[in-house]
Amino acid sequence: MTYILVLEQILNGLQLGVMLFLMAAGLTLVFGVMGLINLAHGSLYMVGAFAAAAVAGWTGSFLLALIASLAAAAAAGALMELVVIRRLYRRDHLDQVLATFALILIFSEGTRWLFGSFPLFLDVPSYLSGPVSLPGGIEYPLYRLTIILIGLGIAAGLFLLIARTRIGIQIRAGEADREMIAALGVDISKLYTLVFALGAALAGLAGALVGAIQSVQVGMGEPVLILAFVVIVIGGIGSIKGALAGALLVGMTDTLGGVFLPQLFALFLDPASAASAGASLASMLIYILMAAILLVRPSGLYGGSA
Amino acid sequence: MMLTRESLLNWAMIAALLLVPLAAWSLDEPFIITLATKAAILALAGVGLNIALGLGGLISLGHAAFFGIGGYAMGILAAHAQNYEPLFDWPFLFEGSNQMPLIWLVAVVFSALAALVIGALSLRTSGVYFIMITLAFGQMLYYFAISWSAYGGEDGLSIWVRNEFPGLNTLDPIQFFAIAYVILCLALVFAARLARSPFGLALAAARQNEDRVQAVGLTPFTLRLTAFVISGAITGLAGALFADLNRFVSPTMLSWHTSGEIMIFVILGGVGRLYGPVAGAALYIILEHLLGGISDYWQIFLGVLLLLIVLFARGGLIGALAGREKAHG
Amino acid sequence: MKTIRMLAMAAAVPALAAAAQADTKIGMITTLSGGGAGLGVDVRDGFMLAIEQDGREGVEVVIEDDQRKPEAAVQIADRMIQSEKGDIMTGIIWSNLAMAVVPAATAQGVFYLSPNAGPSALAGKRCHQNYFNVAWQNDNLHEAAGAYANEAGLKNSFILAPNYPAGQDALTGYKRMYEGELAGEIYTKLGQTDYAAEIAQIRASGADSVYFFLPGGMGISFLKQYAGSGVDLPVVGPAFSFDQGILQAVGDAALGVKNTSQWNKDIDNEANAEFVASFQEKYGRLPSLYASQGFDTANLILSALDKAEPADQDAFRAALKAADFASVRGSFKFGDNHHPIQDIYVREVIKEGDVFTNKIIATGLKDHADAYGGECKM
Amino acid sequence: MAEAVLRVQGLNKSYGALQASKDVSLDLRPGEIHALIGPNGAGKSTLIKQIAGNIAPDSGRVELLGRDVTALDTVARARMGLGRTFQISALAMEYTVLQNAVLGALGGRGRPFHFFRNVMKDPELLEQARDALERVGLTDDANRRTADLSHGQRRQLEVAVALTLKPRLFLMDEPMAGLGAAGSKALTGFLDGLRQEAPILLVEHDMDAVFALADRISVLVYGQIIATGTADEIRANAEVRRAYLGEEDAA
Repeated sequence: MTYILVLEQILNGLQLGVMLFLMAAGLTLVFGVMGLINLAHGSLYMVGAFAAAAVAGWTGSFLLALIASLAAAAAAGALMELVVIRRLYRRDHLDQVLATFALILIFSEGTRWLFGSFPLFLDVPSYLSGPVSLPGGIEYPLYRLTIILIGLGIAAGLFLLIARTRIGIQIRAGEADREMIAALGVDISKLYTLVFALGAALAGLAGALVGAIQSVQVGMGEPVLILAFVVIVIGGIGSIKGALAGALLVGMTDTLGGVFLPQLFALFLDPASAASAGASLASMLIYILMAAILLVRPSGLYGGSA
Repeated sequence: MMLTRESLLNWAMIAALLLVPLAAWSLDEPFIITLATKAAILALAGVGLNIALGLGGLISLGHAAFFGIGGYAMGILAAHAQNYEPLFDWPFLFEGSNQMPLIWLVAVVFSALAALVIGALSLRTSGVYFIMITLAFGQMLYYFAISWSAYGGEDGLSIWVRNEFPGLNTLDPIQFFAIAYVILCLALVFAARLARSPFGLALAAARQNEDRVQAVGLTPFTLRLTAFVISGAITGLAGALFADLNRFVSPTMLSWHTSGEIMIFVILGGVGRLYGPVAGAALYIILEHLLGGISDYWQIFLGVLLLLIVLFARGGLIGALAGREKAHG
Repeated sequence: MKTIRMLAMAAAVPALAAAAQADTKIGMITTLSGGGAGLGVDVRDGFMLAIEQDGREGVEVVIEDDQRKPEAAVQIADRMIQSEKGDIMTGIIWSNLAMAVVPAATAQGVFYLSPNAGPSALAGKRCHQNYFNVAWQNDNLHEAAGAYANEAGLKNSFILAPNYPAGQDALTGYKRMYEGELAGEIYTKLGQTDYAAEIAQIRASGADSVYFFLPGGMGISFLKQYAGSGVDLPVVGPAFSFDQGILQAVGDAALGVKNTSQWNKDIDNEANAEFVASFQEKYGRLPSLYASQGFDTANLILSALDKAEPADQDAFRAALKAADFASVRGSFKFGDNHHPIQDIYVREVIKEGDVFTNKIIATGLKDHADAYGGECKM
Repeated sequence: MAEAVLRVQGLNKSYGALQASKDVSLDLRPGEIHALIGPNGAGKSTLIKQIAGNIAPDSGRVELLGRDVTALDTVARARMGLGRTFQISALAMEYTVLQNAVLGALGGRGRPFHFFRNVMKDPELLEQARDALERVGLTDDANRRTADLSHGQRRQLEVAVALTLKPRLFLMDEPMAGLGAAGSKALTGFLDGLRQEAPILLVEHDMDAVFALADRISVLVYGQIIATGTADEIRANAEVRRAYLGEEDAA
């Protein structure tokens, strides 16, 4: 095991982490401001990826594809909010879970109906493909590096948005006290739609960015959704800072655990069973991490109240 | 107690669940019996979840774990029995079993133990955190089962013949249905008594107002943990029966979609209503059967229907038919 | 409540009445919804193409979607056997579904012909006289890849597969034939979509080639990421990740990759040429491996029906075993455990116009039979 | 002083820069009503929660019946005989009035882990529950849904539930809040008699009731007890007049 490999894996963990952050940011904002738990957030990720694949196939431009993913996911999110979600704010979590579970069924099968059962094609543009050499002799895919930078950029932008802008003030006010923002003369329903669409757009962008190096297919959002939930629960639901910390923690744990656990097991098991047992434990690792964190801090790392 | 509309409806439902397979039996339509058996077993899983969800207010998105543990209890015991491979030889030689009562006992004990551990950890949290941590424990077991190659991993475990019950031919659909139906009825009686018992009173009070329960000197955590264990045990028993119905168990039983579906049965029927899971499971199976015949994309219709029920018919099916009054007290 | 249930019964009854008029009922359980639906759709389309081309009266195919759920498959099978009294069943794509359905079905006296899955248990210890596999035993394509690696002079392979039984079988199959060293052996998470960590390990391992078995979306993700990583070791895989349906989603990343398959559209025989042309004409797309397997399965059944009725079990079984039909693969026969003995080819991914497809470049294994026949006591 | 039912010694509790309790000491003796008054934000709720066991103090101790209970939780303190009513009614709203009272009786008896017998047919529990309802005048409302009760009736039910516990002392957080004049008067009369059964630590804004009922009064301002004494002493206390009444006038 060379240090280059370790560094490369840390970059990989970072890349997974920032992707998860894009997903988790929307989830945690929607929960923080509206108190809503949205299982259908993964569907918005899928919508973004499919929109990007369709537009890329049509125009050949990756940039347009990314813009399309933002627009389509934001539109789908706003529509979802206007038609369904806003009826759920006053309901208990149970109704929210069930209704958004139903939305997953509708989105998944609807997408399959529109686009067919086969995965769609979406590729990294030529100007972002191939590896780059980083200091220290690391060869790292340029595209993944780009994802890391985009993700970190968006994270910074989001913090600025919340800390510095009028919308951000309204969002923070909404988290603290819902009646308060009504008193401030803010149109709550417009704010809610906006926040929801913003979260959706981030999820859609994540879907498009990841779709280029993975496969664009129905159901692609669900594994990511569950990871994103793990992230926001670890970070503390409603906290953007927590989402970032949780995302990086989960990204690192998942990546490094998958690599190093089998090697750890190989110290005292034969190679084949070490590979298998290590992989088994690695796949459970983030859930173990989550359970452990909640035992120590029942409302997550940065969670104020549940 | 007078016969309210809801209790009339309950009787009608439980009678229909008996009469339909009997009619199918006389018409030689064994598949209808199989569907009714499936409905009874899934309703049983829902009755289990409903004790935690309806009575205790514990929104568990991880009940697939107990359903799956019940299933694997059946799969593992039966696989050993059928291959004559000892499961363990200390402190006594045990070669598995194909006797349903023993399998049920093992399923109940192990799912209760799992519920004790998962509950003791999860109940330290509440609200969304509870939903998510139960989901996480479910996923943990799911991934474990997938990679547990000794018992088939993702392929699951297939059992050649259904397990045995003394004095019955379990391969005969109507006789297996009878087993599932009787267990469901027993579970319903148990759940009904539980809801009216001192424990049920305190548990449901803890759902409504935690401060009050503490102030009278009762511990919500212990009440909830007990409810979670009972709930998990019943769902585990349903899992063992479900595995026997299919003569097959796989990690699918542990996936979070299964948790979601069990929850759907409860909510379709009406949360906190004793017979809600019966109505919900039956409705779900009928929908699956009818809509599945209409289109490959039937799940869209299922999704829309679910959405409409959540948004506009909050009491579920029983609520829509019997009015708002809940079955408390 | 009760009325709804009665409606359910009423809806089921006409379907049965229609079925009662046909002489031979074939029940097809396959995956038509959800993530793996593409494979099921191809098997169904290939199968139905053969049935239509034959055009005979008295054969009815009942098609049901299993949603890739074992429980659903078992229940559909129960219904087909118990209510619709089907004679022959086919269609299952996935090994775990096959393991759930096939033993019970054959035990109830139904013939089952597998158009895709070939779990080792059904080829060995749990083989059954009424079970025929028309595709391959699961290990076959991996074995061919191992054999090809020897021939191509590869000496230090890095191998990876998902951590589930078919993945473990795949790597076992590869190692059974492969004679070189292993630079690494990794089991990934089932359904994993990011392979950055594995690719980094490949890069660091000093391997001279990579063998992977990652079906469906997993393979697409792996190939795209591999192409972008700058690692340019030769990659070999089984046909599943390079088949017609999936190749367009992989794109350029797959060009030049070698993969093993028992079929390709350029196998030179009359049946195959006709199949490829008519499939394209009817469905407007190139046929896939799965479509060819569905097509062969249907033709095998039809050839056996020419000789005997399914009700005459012994005669019909003998007719199936004879495999007296024009397979699109050319030569095809069954071993004693009712699994194929066939050639397995090495293909290379090429681009024809705008369409990615495969061409055969070598024969990996000649007249290959599976490794489990010895355990089968029929 | 050993006979005090409740003794609070040197409690401190801070939230950041805000010191909500500053070296608070008080006691509650058998047979008395000890009222705790103070302007809004004086730290009454925080103090009550430390006495009931919802929050742990930073330092200091709470003794109940001569035993140090600082480390015990609310449930343990309730079991030792601390009967509590809440500022905002804490009742099971879906239940009937009688069910709430039975819940209290069940808590008083302990042992809730019976799964089969019908709790609403348990003669012992029913008797206790009905007794308590009768004492607060809710007998006629026994079968109504708690959510349908008026605000005043809910306050009465709170007291009834506390009664079913047969507590050794009561901790009542603004039981008069929101009651009309007639309601206040009736409850005042009731509490007057109740002190013989068990002493009451009463947090209350209704000054008429406080001065009519209290044997002793403690005044809490900015987390600190500035005076403790009889009604007359407190009325006469210049510091109280300045700090408390003056501030209330300003508000």
